[in-house]
Formats: sequence, structure tokens, C-alpha cells
Amino acid sequence: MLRIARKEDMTGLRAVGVRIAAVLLALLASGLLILAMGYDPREVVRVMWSGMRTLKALASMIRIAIPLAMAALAVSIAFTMKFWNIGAEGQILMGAFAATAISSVLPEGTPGALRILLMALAGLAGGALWALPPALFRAAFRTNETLLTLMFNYIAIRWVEYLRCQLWKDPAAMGFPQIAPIPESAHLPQLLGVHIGWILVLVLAFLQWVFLRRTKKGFEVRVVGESEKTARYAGMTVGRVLLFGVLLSGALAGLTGMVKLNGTAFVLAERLAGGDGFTAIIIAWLSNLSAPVILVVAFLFAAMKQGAGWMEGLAGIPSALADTVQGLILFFALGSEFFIRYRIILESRHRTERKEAHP
Amino acid sequence: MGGPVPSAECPAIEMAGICKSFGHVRANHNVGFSVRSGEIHALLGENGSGKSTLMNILSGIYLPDAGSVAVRGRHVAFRSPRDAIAIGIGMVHQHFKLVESMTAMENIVAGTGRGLRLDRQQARERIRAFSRRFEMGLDPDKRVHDMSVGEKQTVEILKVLYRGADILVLDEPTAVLTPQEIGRLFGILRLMRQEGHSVIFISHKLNEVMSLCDRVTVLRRGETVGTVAVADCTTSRLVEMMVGRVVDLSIDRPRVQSSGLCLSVRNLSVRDEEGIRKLDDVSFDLHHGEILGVAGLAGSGQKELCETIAGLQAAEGGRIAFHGNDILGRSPRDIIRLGISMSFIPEDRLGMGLVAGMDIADNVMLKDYAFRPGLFLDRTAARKKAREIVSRLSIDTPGIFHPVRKLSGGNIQKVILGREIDLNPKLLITAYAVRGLDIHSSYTIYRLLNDQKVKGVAVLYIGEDLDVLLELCDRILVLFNGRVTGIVDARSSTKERIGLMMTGETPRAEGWQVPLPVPPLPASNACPVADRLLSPDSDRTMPAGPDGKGGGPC
Amino acid sequence: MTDTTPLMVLAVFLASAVRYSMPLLVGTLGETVTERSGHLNLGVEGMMLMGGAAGFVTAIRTDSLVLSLLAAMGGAIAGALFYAVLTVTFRANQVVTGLALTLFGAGVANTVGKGAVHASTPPHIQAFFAWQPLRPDLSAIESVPVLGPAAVFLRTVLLEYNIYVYMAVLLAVVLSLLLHRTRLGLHLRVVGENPASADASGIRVAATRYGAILVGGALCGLAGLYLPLVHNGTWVENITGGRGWIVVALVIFVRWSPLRAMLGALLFGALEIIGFKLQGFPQLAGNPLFSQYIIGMYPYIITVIVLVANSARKKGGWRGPGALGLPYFREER
Amino acid sequence: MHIRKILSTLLLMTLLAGVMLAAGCQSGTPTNAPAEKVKVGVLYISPIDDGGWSTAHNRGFVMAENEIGKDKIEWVTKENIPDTDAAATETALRIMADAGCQIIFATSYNYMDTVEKLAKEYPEIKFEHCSGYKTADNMDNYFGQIEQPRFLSGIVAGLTTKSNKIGYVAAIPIPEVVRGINAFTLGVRSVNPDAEVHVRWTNTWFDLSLESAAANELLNLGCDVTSQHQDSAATLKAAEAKGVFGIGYDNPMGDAAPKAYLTAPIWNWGAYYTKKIKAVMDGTWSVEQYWGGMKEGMVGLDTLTDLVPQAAKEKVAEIEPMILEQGNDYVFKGPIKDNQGNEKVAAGTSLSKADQMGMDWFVEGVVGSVG
Repeated sequence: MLRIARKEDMTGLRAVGVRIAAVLLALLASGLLILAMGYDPREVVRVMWSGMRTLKALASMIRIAIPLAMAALAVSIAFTMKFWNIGAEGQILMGAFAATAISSVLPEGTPGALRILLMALAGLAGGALWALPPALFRAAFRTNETLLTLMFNYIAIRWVEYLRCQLWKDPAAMGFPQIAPIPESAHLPQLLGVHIGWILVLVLAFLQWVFLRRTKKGFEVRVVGESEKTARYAGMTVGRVLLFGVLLSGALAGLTGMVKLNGTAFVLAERLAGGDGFTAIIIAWLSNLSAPVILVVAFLFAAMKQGAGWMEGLAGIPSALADTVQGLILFFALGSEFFIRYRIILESRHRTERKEAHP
Repeated sequence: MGGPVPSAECPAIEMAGICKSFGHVRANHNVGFSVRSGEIHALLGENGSGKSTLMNILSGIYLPDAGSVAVRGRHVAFRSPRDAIAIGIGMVHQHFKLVESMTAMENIVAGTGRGLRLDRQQARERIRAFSRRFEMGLDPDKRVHDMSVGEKQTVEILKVLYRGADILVLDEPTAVLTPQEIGRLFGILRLMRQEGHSVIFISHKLNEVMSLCDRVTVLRRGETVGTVAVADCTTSRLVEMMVGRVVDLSIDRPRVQSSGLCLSVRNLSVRDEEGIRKLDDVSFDLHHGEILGVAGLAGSGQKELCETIAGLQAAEGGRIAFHGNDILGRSPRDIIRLGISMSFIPEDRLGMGLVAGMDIADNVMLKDYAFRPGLFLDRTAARKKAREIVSRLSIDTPGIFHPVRKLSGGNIQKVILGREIDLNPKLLITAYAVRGLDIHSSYTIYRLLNDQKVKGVAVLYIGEDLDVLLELCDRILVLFNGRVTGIVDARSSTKERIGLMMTGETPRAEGWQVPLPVPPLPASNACPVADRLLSPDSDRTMPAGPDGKGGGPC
Repeated sequence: MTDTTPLMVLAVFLASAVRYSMPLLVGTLGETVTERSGHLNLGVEGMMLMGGAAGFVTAIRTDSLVLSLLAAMGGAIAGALFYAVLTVTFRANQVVTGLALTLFGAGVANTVGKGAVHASTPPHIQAFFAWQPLRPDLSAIESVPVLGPAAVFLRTVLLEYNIYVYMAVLLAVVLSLLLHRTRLGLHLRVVGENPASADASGIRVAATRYGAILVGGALCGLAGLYLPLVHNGTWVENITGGRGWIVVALVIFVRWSPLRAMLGALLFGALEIIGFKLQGFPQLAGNPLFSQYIIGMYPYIITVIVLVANSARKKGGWRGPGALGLPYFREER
Repeated sequence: MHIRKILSTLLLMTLLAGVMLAAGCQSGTPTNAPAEKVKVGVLYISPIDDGGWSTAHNRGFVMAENEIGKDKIEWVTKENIPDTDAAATETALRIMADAGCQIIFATSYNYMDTVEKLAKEYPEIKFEHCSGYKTADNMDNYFGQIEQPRFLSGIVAGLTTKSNKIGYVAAIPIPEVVRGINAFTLGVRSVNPDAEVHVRWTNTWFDLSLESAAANELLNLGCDVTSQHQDSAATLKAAEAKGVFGIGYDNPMGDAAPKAYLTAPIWNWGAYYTKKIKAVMDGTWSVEQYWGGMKEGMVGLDTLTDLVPQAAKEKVAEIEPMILEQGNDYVFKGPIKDNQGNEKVAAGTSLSKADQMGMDWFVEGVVGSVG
């Protein structure tokens, strides 16, 4: 018979070991799946590796990882407060929307650096404002923020679609439903082959860590996440802390949108977030909400995406199968958390007698 | 399931060698426990002695790490509450396990019977029948969220009876009840005994055990001390069993010259979120250099009193003046800043006051981090302070970076109290500070409180143990059902009298200090003169407040 | 049907809305069952796709409706099983697991569906779903003034559907009865409201939750099957096109009630197609409120309003399953 | 414990750094494929088996492969990349570029800006963008004059309808689609001046459910022939279910709805693709802005089925040579009025190419509005 018992949290290397084992198991399962679908897993591995080993591929992976890591940093702040912000997708879009809006009203001759700065501020504001209503409703009525933020994603997507097809349709686009691209001066400069978003991510990860671990506000955020009652007892205004944390979370997600806009997309469209907001939730969760780990996991996700792209393009494996493999890896990773937090005790029906010998 | 053939002589319950740990915490160790058919058996012990854990094992909620359970002579290994219910064991939990949005009937019927069909009419009838038989008077169609605490408990008991349980476990059933409700409950339980049911009655209240039960098993620190028949036993013997030795509480009670009025509470009334009145017209004064004890049954308003003073709960009416300034409506942070410190130890110890997942150093910062300048936390100071607290209170921990969740209950309490004292408060509110602590640690706490008193701090001590209250405090305020039934001088009072007052009796004879009609406060300043005149504490000399705030015009 | 009287236009519109509401309704019923047990499964989209792909591929391979239905349920149950094992037994975070299931389900479905992309629903299954079992012959009274048009109106609105529609409505009624009138339903609700209470009452919490999640999955599978097999007659990648997320919204919108689900699904189904009706009024073209993209927001906006209004109500009102989204472990202290 | 946490993080970081270093050691793009073999990248907006737009392109590439030789071409294909997701587009295009493709085809309008960006970054690779207007030293733009077969299909519809109501399920209100609707309507009215073309926009290229909803709306209005600018056969299926007729698009769609299918304007990209891939192999590739019509074989009308009335068959046979000769000038020959009654093209002239490219008004006979 099996029974399950809570154990002291496994820490350090053993926990990492369990997680690595889970990923390896997932890869094994994926290999079997690929084999079952009639493809050669060795060929898949060869192709994936060929898509990762070059410097250009590294640059490409970093480019993919930047928004993932930023958005994961964003949601992890809210998650620290046990505010389940699954609205990063929408906040990314609204950040990019606000950035585009600011850019469109700036005079043409605005210097690039100023334009970028203003767009970044707009991005922060846009994301924060989109996170505001769910935070307010949660603070006021304890409305379920998971569902609220989820709904806000789809409203944001439709909104940008509306802008693209009607309100902001670019007259210069030959009648195509497209928003005017941001001016070239607003493109983020490149450093070592990738736009400077990667530096921003590193800085943000550090700042986020400092914020949560070293500042008073961050301390409040952590305490509210652990226990609202304790937070109130310690003199914190829970609603205000919650609001602050969620706004910060939304603002970072909005900035992610701005970085995607100014770094890669250059034009606002409803697909700009492209699911990064959802992937970020998974990344943040698997990283245990720790900023340095988020960087690593986001990179691994980017590598997975990149590898999947090569798999489809060169090994002829349908992209859908690549999604399946990703889902499988996620399942294993999620399942592995259990083995870190609990132990399973195998015992016979006669455990009583057996155990009495050595009480 | 094997074991010997059941026979009439077999005890209803036989538990042996039960061990259960939660992480590092050893809740039960080698516990043995036996209950006969048709008896009311008390399971007595201090908080944290392992009573609830043992009963949760008996009702299939926890699985023991080791040990055996036999019911009517048959060995059983419960995998879930289902198994326990099937064999006739029913538990009434201290924290009710009811679905608030459903009716009594739905709650009672859930989990019983077979098949898809839910015969509401039949269920209703059965519930009414039970209700009549045990004189409960329950409306099966009333929704739980519309019920009083007593009614909810009735639902829990009916739930158990409805399942045909003949072994009934009640975990501290009286803690939340009014005396009338307790009387009714005891009536029900005695009826059940008459019908041959076994009742296990978990309590730490000796008077209840003595009046209701046939036999009593005492647990201490997760181990069995012994089982005795109530008839052959005295209260003091039970106390000795509970705490481990004949109690000779000789707690110091230094006499301190009061340095003025600290806190004045007048006509304070508080309702909880559900609109139930928790404090009703409470008035008292608290002076510097004094320990005012608060006695009362659990749930008599102690929590609300603490929380209202600390600014965590809104009052419906009344005033709370600290050094003459009304603090009602001020934010908790303002109140902390004024020097009012509260350490409330709730049941689970970690619900409020500490952050379970954080380490000791972080927890030490919790109250005063905000008062330091700048955006950043002052971690150096916190670490230093944490080390001081750990060594001063001899907290058993691998280090100050150890999460408090992993500390034992007593050490957790020491961390809270250590931090609160370290804030150099002017008023220290402490509730259940020694709950679950061993005697040695308890004395450490008493000493610390006395140190505070000598320093001129006003201490509001909310306690459970009347002996301690009588020995430690200067005066004792007795709460019953949110009302003050009296404020007595601890030096000249007895346990029995206070016990009476805790059940709502307001003694008038024999020179007892009754709740004097406390005069209304002047608008903004304290009134030491009136206070002196009215103070029940005659052996106290009270000069005017040295800080100028205490002695204003009257 | 080319009758262009306003009444008939309305009737035809309502009837189309009903047809478009079907995958939403059945999915909502499934997710309602799941959420009533306290589990928020955001993987509806994934399960609908898995069910749709498995069922449709089976239909074209075996030419059997029964096998197709079984496969649709089986495929979605497979996805739900992943979710159940992870969230019930392994206590993984429900939101994250649901998102992973969405990704996984879409991947599996689109892989499985590759072989079925150009295929059409087998003719006899097509014929089966073209059959309108309750459609009465009104030729006798059609020409009677008032009565005739009224009868035709009612027939169009109520009686010109295939068997799937009637089954879905029946299912909603049955589920509602099951939930509120039976022991099983009571147990399910108790588990979703307060698993500790259920456990202490002797209800098998984990088993009930597994059951609810798997049944919810099966229904999502049937909802997913409707699109390729009945509605579109062929399979394409991501055929659900986000309806899974509408379902998640709908469950809140109807406040976890199978009966209200019918009305909610009808409303959301009507919103899906009302844009085409509005295009017949060129004078509305410039009004953003009637823009197709803005209309696309309405389901989510009204869900937000319902969600907020529901939580803002006085204490004591029911705000949804009490333990929704929370894991339960008996020994957790 | 604290230290172990740090240690484990460090370990992960080190692992990662190791991977990066290993990657760095093997830097440098893979060498280009030998000259006798060409690597071709293709980016599709939808699955290649969508039965519509992407299938049509794929048909073209299959033809090119058959012409040039299976062993001569290596394909790197990416399907289902939404063209409004710039990041996904860029990732996909980079994979092709980094995998060593010498020529990359991007087959949807909104890929244009990303293609332009990468064309700058990869000057040695030839980029082919479909349906846009931007070109560069190594970037072509190509498209076809589908209006010509659409005009012919309009003749078929005009002579098939009994109710004189024809439904047109249209994707997105852009000039390409508007142009198609107008060409079709002009074809209808050239043989049946009383017929009207009712338009419903789905605002999507490919969504079975929405397409059939739009089609049903039109059928409920009384339309008895449908036409479409959509990439699936959903409209045809809806027409078949109602027992009326429909005209497809992109590819021959007879299999999807045999009882309704009349014909379809179809794409034949093969010749162009063969030419361009060959040009890369020969080293003769040069920039162009290609807009082929029926004459060039880029577009055509599928064989008319038996459901088409004899009169229509004859009329199509009569007009087709003129279109082959005059191209779009024939299709948009004046006089043309818009559906508000204003004269847009005078008699004796034809609509200019620029006006065709930016067309945002409906001709007389269309019921509906642009956008």
C-alpha cells in the first residue's frame, strides 16, 4: 500500500537532481513518442543540436528568452503575493499598445533615445494600468484574480485586433490592416548581435531580487504572500501592498511588451505577445519564483522552442509534435515537484507489527 | 482485518504504541489509550500534548507512523475517515467541518447511504427523530451560515449519530459554547451514555472533566501519563498528571510603583464580520508597571480585545485611550509606533505574528522594519537582534536563518515574545504566551514579563491557566461572552471564584471586586485621580504619571 | 429557408445561435462538473482538441459513430487524466497544469489530426446529424394566417435541430438534477465546497475529484467533436479556435449552473455570429460598439462583470465552489 | 540550507555557461550546400494541408520539385506561422537562414517587414515575398492577377443564379479582396445585370466556423450561388448543405462539395517557383516585382463542372481569350460605377494599376460596405 506524507522541503542539489531526472524522463518519453510517430529520435536530436550549437543560434535563443524571462520576472512578483496573475499576456499587449500610442504622438524628430525612454515608461504604465482593475477588485471584493486576469488577456487581444483592423489601420499600408510600424529610431540598439533587451533582463532580474530580498516594500510583498493576517498585524496595509505588487508585476509585463515591440516586432499586432505571457507563468512556477533560476529556465525554454523550430523545419516533424513534446516535459516537471515536497511510503497491511519492533 | 474475536468485555477502543510525527514535530509518541463501552472518557492534556492528533488518528484523518488500533477487539488499520465511520467512530472536530452554504440536512446526509437517490424527506424525518431523542431541537433545512456556534456543533454531533456511530469523539467541544449550550451538550452526552454509546471527550478544563466523565486519560507532551477513574481522583491529582508534577507555582510578583495610567478602555463593543457581538461594553484601566490578567473561556472575546487594541479590528462603539489619546481608528502601524506591542499566539501558532516561511532574522524585522529610514531593509541590525533574542531566550534553532516553520511550537512562541519585548513597548499585550510550553520555558516567559513590569511597562496578560493568572498578575479581568464579569485583585482572589465568573456569575458578596461602574473618560486626557479612587487595588500607591501624560486635569 | 419576414429572420438567427452554442454548452457542462469538484482546469481548449481529433479520425477510419463518440471521450479523458494525476495526486498547481494541458492537447490533437485534414465526415454520420427528429410537418397549417407563421417560427426556433442539440439540452437538465437532487451531486458539491468536510463525512475526495475531472474531460471531448464531425464536416488544425477559453468564461458567467449554461451558451453563440447579421446594416459600420472585434470582447467583458458582481455581493451569497483551485491534502496542517 | 540553494543555482549557471561555451567553440554558420543542390526555405501562414492558400503554394513547390528534381532540392519548411506574430516570423525565418537556405519564400502579406529586415541582415540569401510591394537587392515581390479568373467565375455565377442573389464570403477588407469581389461582380453583371452580390466579411483568412456562419447568413438571405475569398471549403459545404451552388478559391475544391461545386479561380505558383529556384541554382537570380495573370499561367479557372449551365460554359469560352489577351484591362474596363452610383471609370478607359492596387470601393451590384 502506498501512502503519502509531507516531508521537509528537499533543498539544494537533491531537488535539482529530482528536477533533472524529471526532464530526462520526459525526454525519454518524448523519444518514445517520436519513435511511435514514425520518426527517428536520433535524427531529431541531431537536427535540434545543429540548431543550437552555433553562435547565431545562441543569439536567436537569447532573443526568444528575453521576453520569456522578463514576463516570468513580472508574474513572479505577483505570485510571491499569492496573487495569481495569469494576465501577463494581456499586460504585455497593453504595454506595447501604450508604447505605440506614445510613439505615435511624439514629433517625428524626437531623438531615438528619448523616444525609447518615453516608450518604455508608457509600456510600464500600460501594463500596470491593465493589471489595476483585477488588483482593485481583488482588494475590494476578493474577486478571483485568476479568472479576472485571464479574461483581461482576451479583452486586450481583441482590443489590439480592433486597433489594427479599424481604429489605427495604417493608411500607408496599401489597405492592409496593419498598424503603422514604430520609427526606426525607436528600434532597440544591438549589442553582441542581440538587441539590448538581454542586458535589461539581467538588470531587471538583479533588481527584482534586490527588491524582494532587500527593500522594505519587497519585504512587505513577501509577508503579504505568506500571510495577510500577519501582514496586517505587522502594520502593513495589505490592500496597498497588494496593489503595489500587482502594479509592479503588470508594469514589468508591460515593459516586456515594449521590449518585444522595440526589439523585434517593430509593429503592434494582437499576436505580439504570442503566448509568452502564458509560457512565463510556467517558467516562473518551475523556477520557484526565484529570479536567477528564472533566467536559466527561460533560456532552457527558449532552447526548447528553437530546437522545436529546427525539428519542424529540417527533420520534417510537424510543429504540433514539438508542442506535444513541450507539453510532456512540462507535465514531468510539474509532477517532479511532488517528489520534492512529499515522500511516498510503501507499506504492507501488517506494518503495525513490523514497526512495533523498533518504535 | 484480523485480531481476536470481539467479545462483550473487549474495550470499545484500544490504541497502543501510537507514534505520529509532522516533520520534526513529534505529536504522539508511543501513546496507549483505551475506552470502554458506555462510558464518557476524558482525554485530558495541555494544548499541544497530542490529544487532537491521537483522535485524528482514531478517526482515520491521520495515519499513524506506528502503533495499533483495535475497535471492539478487532484490529483495524484506517486508511481514511470512511473506514472509521464504517466501524462506528465519529468525530466532532474542534474546527467545524461544515459546508457553510448548505443546509443542516445536506451536511448531515453527505457521505452516507448508497445509490443515486437522495430521499430528502426520509433524511429530514430521521434527523428530526435523532433531534427529538437527544433533545437537540435542530431545523434540518436551516443553512449553516445562518446558525449559531452551538447549532453548528449540534449539526456536527448529528452528523456523527446519523452515521450510526456509537463511539463519539468530541474535540474540545465546550471551548466555543455558552454555559447554557454547554449544559445542553452535557445533557446530550449523558443521554448517549445511557444508550450505550462511548464518548471520548477531549478537554483541558478540569471542572468539565470532573463533572461529566467516568474515566480520564491524561497526555503530556505526546505521551500517555495514565488513565484514572474520575471518582477516585482529585483535581490536583489531574493537574499533576497534566503538567508533570505537583504544581507549586511560585511565580514572582514584584510590587511596582505604578507610574501612571497607560490604557483606558471604555464601553468598548465589537462585532465580528458576521455581525455577532464579540465584545460588549468592556471597560477597564491598565497602569504602567502592572500586569492585568484576562481570564475567560476560549472565545469569550480575548482575541477581539487584543485585536481591537492593536488596531486590527474595528470597534462598534466605545473608546480606547492610550496615554490619554484615543487610538480607536488609528492604523496598526500608528499603534505600533506608539509603543503598543501585541503578541498573540493563535491555535496554530503561525497564523498571525510570524511569517512561517521566513527565517528568524526576517521575522525579527517584521514589526519595526518600517521605522528605519531609507528604502532598504536594515538586515545587519535585524541579524544582530535575532542573535540576541535567540541567546537570551535560549531558542533551540540551528541558526537565525532557519525558517520559523521548522521550529517547535515553544521556540516559535519565544521568537514572537522576544521580538515584541525587544521593541521596548510601553504596553505589551500577550495572549497565550505559554501555550504548550514546558514549565521551564514558561518560567522564562514569566520572568520576562515581570522584567517588563518592573521597567514600567503595562502588561495585558491573556492566559488560560487560572493558577498562573492568580500568581503572576496584579489584577484579573474576567471575560464572559464578551462582557466583563469582574475585575479582581489577584492577590486576594481564588480560582474557584474566578472560575465562577468565567461562566457568567457575577459574585456580589464577600467583598468581591465587581466591575465597578467605570466613569467615562474625559475628552482627551487620562484621569488618574478617578482611576486611583476606583482602583480595586488597594495596596497600590500611585503617583502621577512621570511623563506628564499620565497626570492631567480631571 | 429564404423567408425574409423579420420574424423568420429572427427565428433563423436564433436557430443558428443554438447550433453555434453547442460546443460551448457541452464544454461548459463538462467544465462545470470539474469546477464543482474544486478543480479549475484551464486545459479545456486542449481537451476539446484532443477529443475532436480522436473522435474525427476514428469516424473517418472506422465509419462508426459510436466508436467516434467513444474515441472523442477517450481522447479528452486521456488529457484530463494527466491533469487529474498531476493536480489531485501530485498536488501540482492547477493553473499551471491546465496551461500545460492546453499546450499538450493542441500538440497531440494537431499531430493526430494530420491524417484527417482533407477528409469529410462519413456520409451516413453526416446524414445522421442532418436528421431533425422532432421536426413536425406543418404544411397543413402553414397557410393559416397568424397561426401558420407562429407555428413555423416555433418550429424553426425549437424543433429543427439534429440529435446532438437535443442530447446536449437533455444533458444540461440531467446534470442539473444530478447536481442538486442526488447523493452523487451532493457529494460532488461538498467536495468542491469543503474537501476537509467531505473527507470527514466519509466521502472519497480524491476519487470524486478524479471522477469529476474525467467526466468533465469526456464532455469537453464531445464538445470538441461537434466542430469537426457535425459543424464543419472536416478537421483543421486548432479547429476550436479559442472556444475552450470562452468555455472557461462561460462557466463563471453562468455561475456553475448547468441550466443557466444553456442560456449563457446561447448568448455567447449568438455573439459569435451576430457580426454577420450586423453587416446587413451598413449604417452601423462605423460604430465601434458594433465592430466585430469589439463584439469579440463582449463575452469576456460580461464575464468580468458577472465575476465582480458575484464577489461584491453581501456575505452569505454563494461565490462559487469554495475550494476552487485549492489542493487538498488530508494531513496538511 | 541557504548555502545549498546558492550552490545549486551556481551549478545550474555553470552548466548553462558550459553549454554556451560549447556552442561558442563550434561557432560559424554551417557551410553552404554544394552548388548542385539548393536549399529552399518556405514559410506558410497556415498548415500546408489547409486545402486553401498554403495548399496552393505547396502545389507550386511540388511542381517545382518535379521540374528540377527531387534530389536537387532540400526543403526547410515552417507551417502555421501567424503573420501578425513578428517574433515567431523572425524566429522561423532565422532558422531557415541559419540552416543554410539560399532562397526563402514567405507566403503571406504581413511577413513583409520582417523579410525586409532579414534581407538586410542576410545579403547572400534571396528572399521572395508574396503579395506585398517592398523589394530590395535580394528581395522579390510576387503576386498574381486572380481577378481574371474571378471575372470568369462571375460569369458562371451570373448565369447560374435563379434568385439573382449571389453570396460572397470575403476574408479581410483589403484591396486584394475588394478587387476580387469587384472583378467577380463585373463578371456577374456582364451577363446578368439584375443580379446582386451580397458580401459578408469574416475578418479571417481561415476559420471554418466563421466562414460557414457567414455563408449561412448569405444563404438565409436567399443567395443561391456563393463565391468566396476564403482559404477553406466551408462556404462550399454550407452551399451544398442548402442544396445550392458555390464557387471555390485557391485550389480545385470539387472533392469537398461535389454536389455544389461549379468552378474556382485557382493559383498556379509552380511556374514562378521553378523559375526562381532555377535562377538561384544558375546564379541568374535578379530582383523583380512580379504580377502574373492568366497569360503567364499564374492563375486560372478550374475546369467547369457538369453543374454549370451550358450557356455559362459557352460564355466563358467566349470571354477567356479576351482576358488572356487584355488581362486586367479587360476586367476593369469602363464604364464602371461604384455601388453609390458614382462613375469611377469612364467608358473607353480601364482602371489604372495604381487604382487597382489601392481599391477601396465596391462596383455597382455589390451589396455591402468595405470594412
